[in-house]
Amino acid sequence: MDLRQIHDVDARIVRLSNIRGNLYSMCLEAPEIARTAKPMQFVNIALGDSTDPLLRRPFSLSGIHPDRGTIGITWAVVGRGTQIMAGWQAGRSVRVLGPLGNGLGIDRLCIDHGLVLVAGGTGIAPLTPLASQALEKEAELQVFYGARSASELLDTGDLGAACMVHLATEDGSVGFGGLVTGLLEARLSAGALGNGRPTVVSCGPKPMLNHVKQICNRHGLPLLVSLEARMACGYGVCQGCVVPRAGGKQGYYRVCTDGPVFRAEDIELGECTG
Amino acid sequence: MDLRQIHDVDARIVRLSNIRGNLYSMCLEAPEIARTAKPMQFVNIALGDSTDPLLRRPFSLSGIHPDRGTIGITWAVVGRGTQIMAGWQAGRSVRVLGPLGNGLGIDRLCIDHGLVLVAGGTGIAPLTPLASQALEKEAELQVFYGARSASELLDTGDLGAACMVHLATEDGSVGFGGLVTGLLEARLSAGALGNGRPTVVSCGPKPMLNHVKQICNRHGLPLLVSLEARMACGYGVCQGCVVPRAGGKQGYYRVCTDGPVFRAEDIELGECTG
Amino acid sequence: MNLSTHIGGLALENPVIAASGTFGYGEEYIKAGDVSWFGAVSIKGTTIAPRAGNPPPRTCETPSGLLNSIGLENPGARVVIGQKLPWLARFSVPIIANISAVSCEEFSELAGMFAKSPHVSALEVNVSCPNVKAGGIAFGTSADMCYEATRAVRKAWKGPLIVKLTPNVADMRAIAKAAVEGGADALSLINTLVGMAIDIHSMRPVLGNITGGLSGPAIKPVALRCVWEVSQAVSVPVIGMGGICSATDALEFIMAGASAVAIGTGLLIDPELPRKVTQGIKEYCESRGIESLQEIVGAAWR
Amino acid sequence: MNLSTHIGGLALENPVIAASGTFGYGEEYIKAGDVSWFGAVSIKGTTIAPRAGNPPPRTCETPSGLLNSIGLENPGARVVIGQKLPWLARFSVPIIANISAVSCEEFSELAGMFAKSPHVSALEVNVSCPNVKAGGIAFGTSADMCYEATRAVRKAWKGPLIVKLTPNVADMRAIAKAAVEGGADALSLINTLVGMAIDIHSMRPVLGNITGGLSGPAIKPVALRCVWEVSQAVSVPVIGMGGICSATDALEFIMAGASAVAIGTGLLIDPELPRKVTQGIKEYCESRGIESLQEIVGAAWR
Ligand SMILES: Cc1cc2nc3c(=O)[nH]c(=O)nc-3n(C[C@H](O)[C@H](O)[C@H](O)COP(=O)(O)OP(=O)(O)OC[C@H]3O[C@@H](n4cnc5c(N)ncnc54)[C@H](O)[C@@H]3O)c2cc1C
Ligand SMILES: Cc1cc2nc3c(=O)[nH]c(=O)nc-3n(C[C@H](O)[C@H](O)[C@H](O)COP(=O)(O)OP(=O)(O)OC[C@H]3O[C@@H](n4cnc5c(N)ncnc54)[C@H](O)[C@@H]3O)c2cc1C
Ligand SMILES: Cc1cc2nc3c(=O)[nH]c(=O)nc-3n(C[C@H](O)[C@H](O)[C@H](O)COP(=O)(O)O)c2cc1C
Ligand SMILES: Cc1cc2nc3c(=O)[nH]c(=O)nc-3n(C[C@H](O)[C@H](O)[C@H](O)COP(=O)(O)O)c2cc1C
Ligand code: FES
Ligand code: FES
Repeated sequence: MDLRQIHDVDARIVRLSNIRGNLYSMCLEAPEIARTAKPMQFVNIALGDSTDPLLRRPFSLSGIHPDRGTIGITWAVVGRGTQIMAGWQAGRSVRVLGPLGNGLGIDRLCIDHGLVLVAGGTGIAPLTPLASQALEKEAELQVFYGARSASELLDTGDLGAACMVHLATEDGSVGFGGLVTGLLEARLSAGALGNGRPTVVSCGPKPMLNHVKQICNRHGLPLLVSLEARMACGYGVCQGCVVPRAGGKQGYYRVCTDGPVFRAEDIELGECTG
Repeated sequence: MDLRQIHDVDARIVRLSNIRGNLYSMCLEAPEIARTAKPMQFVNIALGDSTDPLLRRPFSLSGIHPDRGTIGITWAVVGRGTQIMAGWQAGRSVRVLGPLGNGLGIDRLCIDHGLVLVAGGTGIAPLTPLASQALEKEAELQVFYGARSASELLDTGDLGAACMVHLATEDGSVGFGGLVTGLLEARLSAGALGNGRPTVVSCGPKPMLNHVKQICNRHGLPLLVSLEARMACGYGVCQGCVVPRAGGKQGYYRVCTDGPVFRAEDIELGECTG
Repeated sequence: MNLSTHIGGLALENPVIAASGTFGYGEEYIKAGDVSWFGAVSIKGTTIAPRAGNPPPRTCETPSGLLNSIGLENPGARVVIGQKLPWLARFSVPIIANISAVSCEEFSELAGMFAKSPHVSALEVNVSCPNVKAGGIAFGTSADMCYEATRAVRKAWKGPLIVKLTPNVADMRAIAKAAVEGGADALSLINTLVGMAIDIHSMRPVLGNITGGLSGPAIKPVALRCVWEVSQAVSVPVIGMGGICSATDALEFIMAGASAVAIGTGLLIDPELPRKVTQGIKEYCESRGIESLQEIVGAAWR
Repeated sequence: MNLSTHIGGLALENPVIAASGTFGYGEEYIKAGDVSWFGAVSIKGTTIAPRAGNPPPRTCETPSGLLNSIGLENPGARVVIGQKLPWLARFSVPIIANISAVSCEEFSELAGMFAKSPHVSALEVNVSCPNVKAGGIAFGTSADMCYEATRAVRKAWKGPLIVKLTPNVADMRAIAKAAVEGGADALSLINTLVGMAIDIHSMRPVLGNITGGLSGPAIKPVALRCVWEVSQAVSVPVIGMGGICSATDALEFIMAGASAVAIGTGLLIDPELPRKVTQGIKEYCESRGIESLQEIVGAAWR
């Protein structure tokens, strides 16, 4: 009886590119992972044979292509591990453990009531596969996406043609001038969603998530958030990546297996670390 | 007052090549080191920013070119550090500390009485700069050089044309069939050196050095040997790289600063480690 | 090549054990790795009452090491015995129950509870947890307290009894001997070293609990020395652990005197490590004509 | 930006010290590095009689660490005082004499010898060497012995007195307090952890002396925890060390409570590290408007 759903794959880098500045993306040949991965799941990437750095690094899937047998990740260089990865080249193999986390599928609810994605910065990357699936299943979809300036917005590809993408930049260089949460609030107050009660899914920096939560509370919208935390194992055995339960409940959830996607009301967002 | 004779240089790799099998050589731009380095000195090469592996790795200079401002090293891949180095490419910079060790110059004695070099395996590499200097200063020079088979002999370049190079291979594929020490013994016994009392300098595996020592004792020839030892610092501060003193003397010499070249009678060869 | 070994009355087909706290109760592990490569598994440290554990951040990477301050998060002995063990037992791998307590009475009570489970092959008494305030490591730093805790468990538990020691002491041999006198059939070493990290930007400790336990390759030299010392000082078998990430690491521990080895941090990085380590040990032995693992246990001092 | 600091009566222009045993007596170091970047230098551990040290191999690399079993090779106090110190004194950097002995009488005698040298700015009493059979670490693992050794030195030496502690104990605070009661003006921590390595090919310990002292980045989390604990438990300044290889590492120690830091293993890898660390500390402070090092000593717990 093989119970394994998580695979440790020797994945060849098909393509690796520097999007701009400290942002990179790569496409990996990992058919076992691509076959079963759901949007918002992540993988844990080994950095090499050295024991320093010791741990793998977690990255959300920004592309899932079961047909081609490939997955994509998009990352920002913020430390040693992400720097090492930036030095890799197409053709080399890397060990990738995945798919990890609960992920999110497009269910009846989304299809009937629609989906609103709210992304800040690189938070757009993991939402891309979800958006693709929503479009495939013909769920109504709106995307709110904010960054500091036009030059920091990631390319949203075909999304713009297929659905409404509301852009916000803090410096006003493109779209709404201000935070994406400001834009969201403005549109909701203007009744942009009509009478629907779409599910909101948000991914981005913690202050943004907190703000989105307040907005959704105000407008009575169900909210799912994708969290990050320091992870040692990424597959649920160490209990290192916890976030406090909300609503007076004792104890913690593990971001890696109970999440990374949580219903906003289940967790104490204010105390998330990472 | 700057007392520094040892430089930590950010050296550009000018050329790196795989000689064959696990053998590599590279040429480094390190004018400060090339300017003052003596034959048989070595450098300590940093492997990168990771703390695993932690220590630098010591390598003898197989080329010293003050005019071009370059030095050369030749190495065999035997572990993680040498493997990492084999993956480097021309153009990248590496941190190189040197020149280290006592080294050896061609003095009056060598010029008057001649020089015999005895090398085993990759031990030929550090002897090459010494041979070049001897030829420059017109000292009489003979080279004994052995390896397992013809394919394992390193190219001795212009040496063959300029002086006598006696080759030995264990499988008899080139030159004398057997160990280089057998060849040395045979030639000495045949009176190949006439009445001279040349200095013998030897570099290679410990059993070979031990054997050369016996032969030189028998023939009354002065012998200098180049040693290796596990080194932590390579510049004399840690006292980690010791070899016992010979002749009933208490205590140890440091291979990195008292050596790596020793008069054979000063050290307890049988107890060398490394 | 015979890989079987004995741990104080417990026979293992293979010397590789899942270290406590890095395998949970198997539920998540089985999705990523194959439990049958383990000679035995040690479950997450269990206490009588459920514990929520320490506030995050709970982990921090250090040079070749990992700091953790999980704080014995566990659902309590009743849930473990009633739900976790029966589920885990289906894999037919010997289960070592790792237990933690703040008093001898509690240890005795816990042992009694586990004694009633048909699924426990051995008890591992954790007198070395650095991440809980009361009890924990205190039992492991005093020979007298270690003796008392072991005796308390010994009275309530007839099966193989393992005591897990801390390296945070001046003389491990004294503590080890006390555990054996108290009735230990085997010793596990080492638990983590107490360490910490500071974030120079916030100027505060990184871990929510301030200090944590240091594990991983960084501590391997210390762990090997402990196994070397203790295995020569006592006559019971030793389970060696601390930084094992390869067959070579495992062989070092075995030669230092360990009859079995456990993998902790290594499991977090590579769920397939038990297979790689087992196969590597086998290959090493076969290439040298070593027919039984027992031939090389303690080879470095025998 | 004012980098100056105080170590029990000894004023340093800069908080970066050369750790004992990785700087020798300066003779070799000055060929590769610039001594003036040190706030002070601690010389190789010195004994009354010359010592040849332990048989090789004496070093072994481990994951992010270094094992050494030098065994206090030194030419003896007479040669050190008569030849090494007068030579080293020319660089006008405060000299800390690191001393080691097997009895309180010897400690007292050594202190008396160094008291006659005009070149010694402070004594560092090494009650923590893991590489010698008699004495050495034993003094550092018992509060009573540590107190006695410190008192013996205190009586024979009036200047700044530093006691260097070992982390190989269950409770460093108790030992630290004993040293302060015995008369220590400052504490150095940590010395190395006891460790070992085994060569699986020869099936023997790698080091000639079997065990050795583990230093380098691997032990940094343990060292930081020791500094954090001890600096809050005593009122004398602490010199922090253990794995410092960058300004960030040094800042972690300072925030944990160290008034100065020492670099050991890091010097072996990079003779220019003292300059890099000093400059890095300065840049960090200046970029945050920190005007004096003292503002951030112990910042993580104050
Ligand atoms: C489920 C999950 C999905 C993620 N998806 C992405 C992604 O798609 N793209 C992307 O760029 N990044 C993603 N991250 C964050 C990414 O894992 C970290 O940026 C990376 O591990 C940092 O490694 P490093 O060695 O470069 O940095 P380090 O040197 O380890 O640390 C640099 C800085 O990053 C912080 N950091 C380290 N680890 C984490 C972590 N796990 N979470 C948050 N902060 C951390 C540190 O506190 C430090 O400030 C994700 C994290 C999680 C947990
Ligand atoms: C003064 C000196 C000059 C040297 N010159 C050369 C040279 O010109 N070319 C060359 O190929 N090698 C030379 N060496 C040896 C070289 O330094 C080692 O092969 C190298 O450090 C191994 O690094 P590693 O990480 O690949 O191996 P490791 O993984 O560290 O070890 C692999 C194997 O090599 C052995 N080893 C490790 N370090 C040393 C050492 N310092 N001396 C001897 N054995 C060691 C280990 O015991 C082990 O068996 C020299 C060594 C010294 C001391
Ligand atoms: C995340 C984590 C949790 C741990 N929890 C426990 C525990 O509950 N009980 C216990 O006895 N040891 C616990 N340990 C210690 C390990 O079992 C092991 O003794 C130690 O980590 C050294 O081995 P390693 O270096 O292979 O990890 C834990 C270790 C880690 C890393
Ligand atoms: C090669 C070597 C020799 C040492 N010799 C001594 C010594 O003679 N006296 C002493 O007090 N500490 C000695 N130490 C310990 C260091 O001074 C320091 O306390 C320890 O190595 C931790 O710091 P580090 O990680 O920066 O090396 C030695 C350390 C090394 C690596
Ligand atoms: S990272 Fe280990 S449980 Fe989540
Ligand atoms: S390697 Fe440090 S003294 Fe020779």
